[in-house]
Amino acid sequence: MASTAGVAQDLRQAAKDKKKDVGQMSQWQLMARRFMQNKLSVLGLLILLGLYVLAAFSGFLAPYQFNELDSNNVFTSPTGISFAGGRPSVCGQSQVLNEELLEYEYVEDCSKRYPIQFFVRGFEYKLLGLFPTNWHLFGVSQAGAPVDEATGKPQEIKLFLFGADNQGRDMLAQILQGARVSLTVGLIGVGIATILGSVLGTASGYFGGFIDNVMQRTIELISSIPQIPLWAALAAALPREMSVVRRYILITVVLSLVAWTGLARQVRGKVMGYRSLDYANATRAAGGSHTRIILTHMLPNAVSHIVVVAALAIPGAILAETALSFLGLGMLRPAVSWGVLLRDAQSVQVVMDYPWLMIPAVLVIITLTCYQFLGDGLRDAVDPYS
Amino acid sequence: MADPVANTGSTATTPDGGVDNLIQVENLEVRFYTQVGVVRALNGVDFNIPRGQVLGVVGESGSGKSITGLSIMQLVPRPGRVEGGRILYKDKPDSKTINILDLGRQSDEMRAIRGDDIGMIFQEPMTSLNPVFKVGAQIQEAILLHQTPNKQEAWDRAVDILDKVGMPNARRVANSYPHELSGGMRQRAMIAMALSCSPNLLIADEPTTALDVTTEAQILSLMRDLQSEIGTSIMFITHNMGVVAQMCDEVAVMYLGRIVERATVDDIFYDPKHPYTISLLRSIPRLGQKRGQRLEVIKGGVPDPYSTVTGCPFHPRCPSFMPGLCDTVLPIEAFIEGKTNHTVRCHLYPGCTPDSDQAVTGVSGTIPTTSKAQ
Amino acid sequence: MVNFIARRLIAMVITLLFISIIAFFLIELPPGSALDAELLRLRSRGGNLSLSQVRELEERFGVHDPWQEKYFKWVGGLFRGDFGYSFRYSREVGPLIAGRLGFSLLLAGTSLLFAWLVSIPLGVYSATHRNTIPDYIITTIQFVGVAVPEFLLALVLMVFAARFLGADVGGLFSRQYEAAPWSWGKVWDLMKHLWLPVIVVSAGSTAWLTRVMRANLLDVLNAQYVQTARAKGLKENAVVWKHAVRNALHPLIMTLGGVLPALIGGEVIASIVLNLPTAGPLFIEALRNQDMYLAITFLMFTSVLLVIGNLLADLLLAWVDPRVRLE
Amino acid sequence: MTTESSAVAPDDVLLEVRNLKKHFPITGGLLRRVVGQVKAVDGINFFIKKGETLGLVGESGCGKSTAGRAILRLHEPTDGEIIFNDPKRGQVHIEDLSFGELKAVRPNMQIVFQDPFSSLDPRMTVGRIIAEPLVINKVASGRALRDRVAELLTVVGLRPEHASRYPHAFSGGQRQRIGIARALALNPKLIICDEPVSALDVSVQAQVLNLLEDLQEQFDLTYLFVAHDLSVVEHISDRVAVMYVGYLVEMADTEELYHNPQHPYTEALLGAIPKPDPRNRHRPTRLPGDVPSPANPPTGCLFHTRCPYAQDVCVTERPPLREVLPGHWAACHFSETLRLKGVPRLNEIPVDTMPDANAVAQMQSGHGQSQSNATHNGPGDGGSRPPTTGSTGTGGTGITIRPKS
Repeated sequence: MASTAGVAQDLRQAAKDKKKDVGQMSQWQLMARRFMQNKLSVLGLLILLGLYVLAAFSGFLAPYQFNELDSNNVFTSPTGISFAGGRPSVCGQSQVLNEELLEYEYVEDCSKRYPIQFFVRGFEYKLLGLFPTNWHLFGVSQAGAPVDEATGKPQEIKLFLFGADNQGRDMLAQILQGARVSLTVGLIGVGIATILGSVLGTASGYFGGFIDNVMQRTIELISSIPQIPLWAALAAALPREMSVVRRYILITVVLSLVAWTGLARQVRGKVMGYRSLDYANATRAAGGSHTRIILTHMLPNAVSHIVVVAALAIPGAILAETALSFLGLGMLRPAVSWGVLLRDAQSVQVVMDYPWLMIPAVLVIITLTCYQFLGDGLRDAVDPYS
Repeated sequence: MADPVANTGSTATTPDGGVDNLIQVENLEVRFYTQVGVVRALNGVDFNIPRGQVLGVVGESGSGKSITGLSIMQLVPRPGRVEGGRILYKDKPDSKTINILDLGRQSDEMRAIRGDDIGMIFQEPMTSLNPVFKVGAQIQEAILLHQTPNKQEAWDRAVDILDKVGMPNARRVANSYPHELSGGMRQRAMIAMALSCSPNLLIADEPTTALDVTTEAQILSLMRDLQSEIGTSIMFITHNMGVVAQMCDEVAVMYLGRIVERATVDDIFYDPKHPYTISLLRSIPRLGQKRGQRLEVIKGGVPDPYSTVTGCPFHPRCPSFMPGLCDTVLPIEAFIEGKTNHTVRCHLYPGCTPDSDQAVTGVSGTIPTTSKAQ
Repeated sequence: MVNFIARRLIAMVITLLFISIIAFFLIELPPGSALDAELLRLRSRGGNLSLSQVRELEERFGVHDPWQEKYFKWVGGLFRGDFGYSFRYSREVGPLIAGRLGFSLLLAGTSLLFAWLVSIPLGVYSATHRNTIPDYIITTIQFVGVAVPEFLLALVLMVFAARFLGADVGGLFSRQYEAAPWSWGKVWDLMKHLWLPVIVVSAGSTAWLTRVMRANLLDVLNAQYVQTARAKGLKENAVVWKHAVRNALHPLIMTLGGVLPALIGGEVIASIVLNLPTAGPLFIEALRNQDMYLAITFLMFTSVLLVIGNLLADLLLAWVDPRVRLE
Repeated sequence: MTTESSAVAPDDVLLEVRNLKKHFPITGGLLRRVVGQVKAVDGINFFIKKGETLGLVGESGCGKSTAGRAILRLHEPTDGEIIFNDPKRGQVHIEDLSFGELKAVRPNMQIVFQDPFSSLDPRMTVGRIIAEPLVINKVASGRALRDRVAELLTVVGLRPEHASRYPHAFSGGQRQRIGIARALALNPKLIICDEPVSALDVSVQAQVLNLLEDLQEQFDLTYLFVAHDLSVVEHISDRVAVMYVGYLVEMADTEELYHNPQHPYTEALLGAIPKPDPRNRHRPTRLPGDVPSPANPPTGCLFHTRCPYAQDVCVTERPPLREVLPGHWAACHFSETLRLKGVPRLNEIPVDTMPDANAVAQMQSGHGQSQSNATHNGPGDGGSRPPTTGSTGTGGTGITIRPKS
């Protein structure tokens, strides 16, 4: 009855739209329609898309290289931008040693302003990893910069939108670069887990019997080990000396090794439900093979649920990478991820003195919340009554 | 609103000769405010339940018969709301009439009526009992609420009432959990619970639909016995015409949130007036009917609740459809000529077409109604 | 019921056996043994180790033994209460971890209790006041609660506590009690320090459980027997708390198996940030240093806890829901 | 393929079932061993003649659906023989066939399911659903396939353009028509109707029943009609078999069985049906207790625990299904001595219980063509009979439908 009510709602909605005959709309179209009605989920999706675009164009958006050290700007706070004169500009600043605290402090010198320029040339990078270029969205005009007494060279006027870290690295550049890892590692990890879980779950649910038994016991076994320690142990088993790319791949694998069990279990449940439905029986009665039933009935019906379960699993995987990196077991410098960045913000003192180091955490929260909105919306769209 | 004399559809009378209706429902309107639109579940329903009688409410799915029952209990689930009308309730023939809808849904007065004055049984015996409590405890709970504060006494009464509804080994059943009982036994337990405080009215919402025929027969004869013994009025909601014929004194036929015909059970079966009632009776295969005889068909299906039908709600399926009238004008409820307790809502009959040339004016007993044609 | 428990116990033993094998391999996996690291450390101190000394050490710790032998040696030791030797701390693992595990357990247990005590009423309120402003607020907090990483919450709370409450945060004891024997004062001091880590560890689980509770209760409130209870004339409060909540707890208890590992994971991270004397930081340290026996012991202990927790969940379920007892 | 000829199964028998059993194992105990069997179907025998409808009735859990599905091997039968008279291959033993052989026979035996919702894949268009059997068996493709689907849709009273819609756009009755079209696609000889109308509203039920009858006539179909509603079964069946706890207790021609039952259970079933006749209220023979569990069936006659006529022998000895009267089988020790009450024949019912036929005709002529095509009035639900065109009955007032009294 519940599904009838749902369909009636759809029909009603369509009657209002009067755009298309709902009778000819496939389940996917109906789901998309239902999803679009959930404002929060759509918002989540848009924000996430935005974040991925930012990550993809990290080189273009960052004015400086993410691993560029700058001893003149250790722990520089986010640069203030003034709009005096109608154009955005920044002040110069100089490093002064506070002799009482034995710490560097920064003195702003706003006697001269350095305008921010857009579409400037800077360091060389590959756009989307493919096209070498040196164009950047913005930079600071260096015209008239004071000469550094120590080196005799003109001092570089820098714009740190999100401040700088303990080595003077630009946080914005690091965050953008880190987003590439943090936003994808969970996604790909869950992707691998999804493929693994769907195949095994479908086999287990459809054929039952011995296969199912072995599968069930294996899943139970893996889920009897607490996740974070298991992740940590797996990650710790990775040798510390390896290339960034290899480590990235292996961390993905580690994430998926733990995450597939939940997926497989859910898919199994769904497939078991579908198997007993009469449309599968009708195909069997017509002489259809198992392959046919799985390919034309089980999988297409399970796919939407697989997508939902996967979407709901992504936040967990992203959080896991962040936590592992934070603990020093996941990604390691020179690679940058949000977790790696947050490693610098482990103590209260740092957080209180240099709050901008916590910006990656804000992004983690935004990302995870958006993924939850997305997953929730997908689930409601697929199965409005469960 | 309604002239009390108009509702003479009962044999029960008060000592002074008036009609003794336990419940009188007037112009009841219930709507459901869902995300995609308003569902008009009930559009001005009028009926009365005479004291000590069994009223059958018949209709297909979506006709609003269950919602009618829930409205009397003030238990219409969200997002439904009772939007208008009155439900007049008279505890005893000489007691004051109260409008149930005036009481707060959660008020003490309303809760005192629920379970004590009015009991209810639902369609699904498998899900009507709470799976985590013992059957006896669930009945005891109702008795403790309304009858006695003494736990032991309430328990004993619960066992008694289980015995009374024909439970073999009532003591053991009282100590069982619902999942240990069969569907028929659970429905008996539900009846026991509903009757535990000797209510004036029992609302039975399709109590046998989910049961097998032999179990259904058991439950029906049990209800009949208890009814004659306790004198409870019953509002029997069902879609099974056979059950109606066997159980009820009066019948109200519902279609899309309206009562289209009201009469005694005899008139409904032997002198039906509304085309829907007639078609319904003819479309069911009857035992003993010759094989090969085609069944009458009502074309189409019950429209989905979101759509609005202009004029008479039955007109798209009606075999006696009159273009220009049925699809534009909503018929009002009127008495069948020469009958005092048989009303119908169909343009075929005089008095049903409001203020129109075709309507035969001056027919006595036209019930004034405030429901407006949509 | 006896059958049920017996079957679960047998399953438990088998599960633990398998886990021990997995854990063992996991820890054996990385190239180089803990002894290598230890030798490196000794060498770096300048002392010259002779090859024969190295051999002797390797012999003593069975570095070159085939894996089966190592495994059985280790498992055999477990039964005798010998959990191996920590190179890093130059101590037996057993006593090293014992005290800290107690605090871990205390923290995880209190967090679990806290999560339940908070999430059930919140979930019930949220479900019974659906689509009201408090419900929206609770729901929003839930979403964020799940999304906030433990370490971040720990940091924020610490900053908050340090700045506005002037509380002494970090650790589980004030300095004067740290080494003191147990007394009421020490217990009170522990309580004063415990609230912060408990909130940190349980935040995610609380948010999640509230969500589960709300969803389940919404389902249950649609059930026919809830309507039956109302039709009896029960007060709405009694309907919700007596008839609905008890049935809605069912999935909540089933998730116990999922909440426990999350709590243990949270405990590890929170303890590092808050500098708590629990087993979590020790474990991470051990992993970083490939201190095999220490890491594997922690992994085993948490798994045992988890398996026991699952058994308890099953029993609790049977107690709450008579239908499960049929099994 | 077995081609064992059978003396019992002459040519006009399309399907014969001998000693069919389907047991489902129950696991339990410490090691989850099989501790028992749910004997859903426990040795039933029957046959269906070409072109007839055999009704299979019983209460829920009696194994009637399982039996129907075991015949198609949607459940693998535990034991017994299912002999199908294939038009090309002659008599085949369904239970012995390999997957390939079964596939060759299956087009001749199809099934219509109970639930109009779960029996259609929500992700396929109606066209694909109906075409699937044709595609699997490579009967048609391309243009021919489309034409065949259109034809099938028309046959069941839907429109060809419905092929591009999805099931969710159809009402329960229409979905059931789609299921019937799918079953018809391969030109089967036998259709097993597994409670095809029990999920439908009463007013739609009649439409589907009439359609099934029309199709039987048109395509020379044979039905095994599984249902729990005795009135429906009486209406559609030539012969009826009654099941109780996995056994067949009685089988006879419909009239014979309904008017002259030979098994006390049949009598009780017939007596329990509430008759739609308020002037004829009756007290049914109240059967004590509940249907026994097929996991733990009683000894002797399965019905003895509830039978009002039970005697000592019934407790110990299980009566076989035997031919007590010509063409009338019953499994009761005392069929010969008991005088059981059936359903009164129609002419025994007072005349005025039946509505007047003239009034019906007049009412029919009363509905005009200008009827609105409201969205809810799904096309194709209008019954299989074309609507009578006639004068619009504007003048129709109360007079036309007053039945004789």
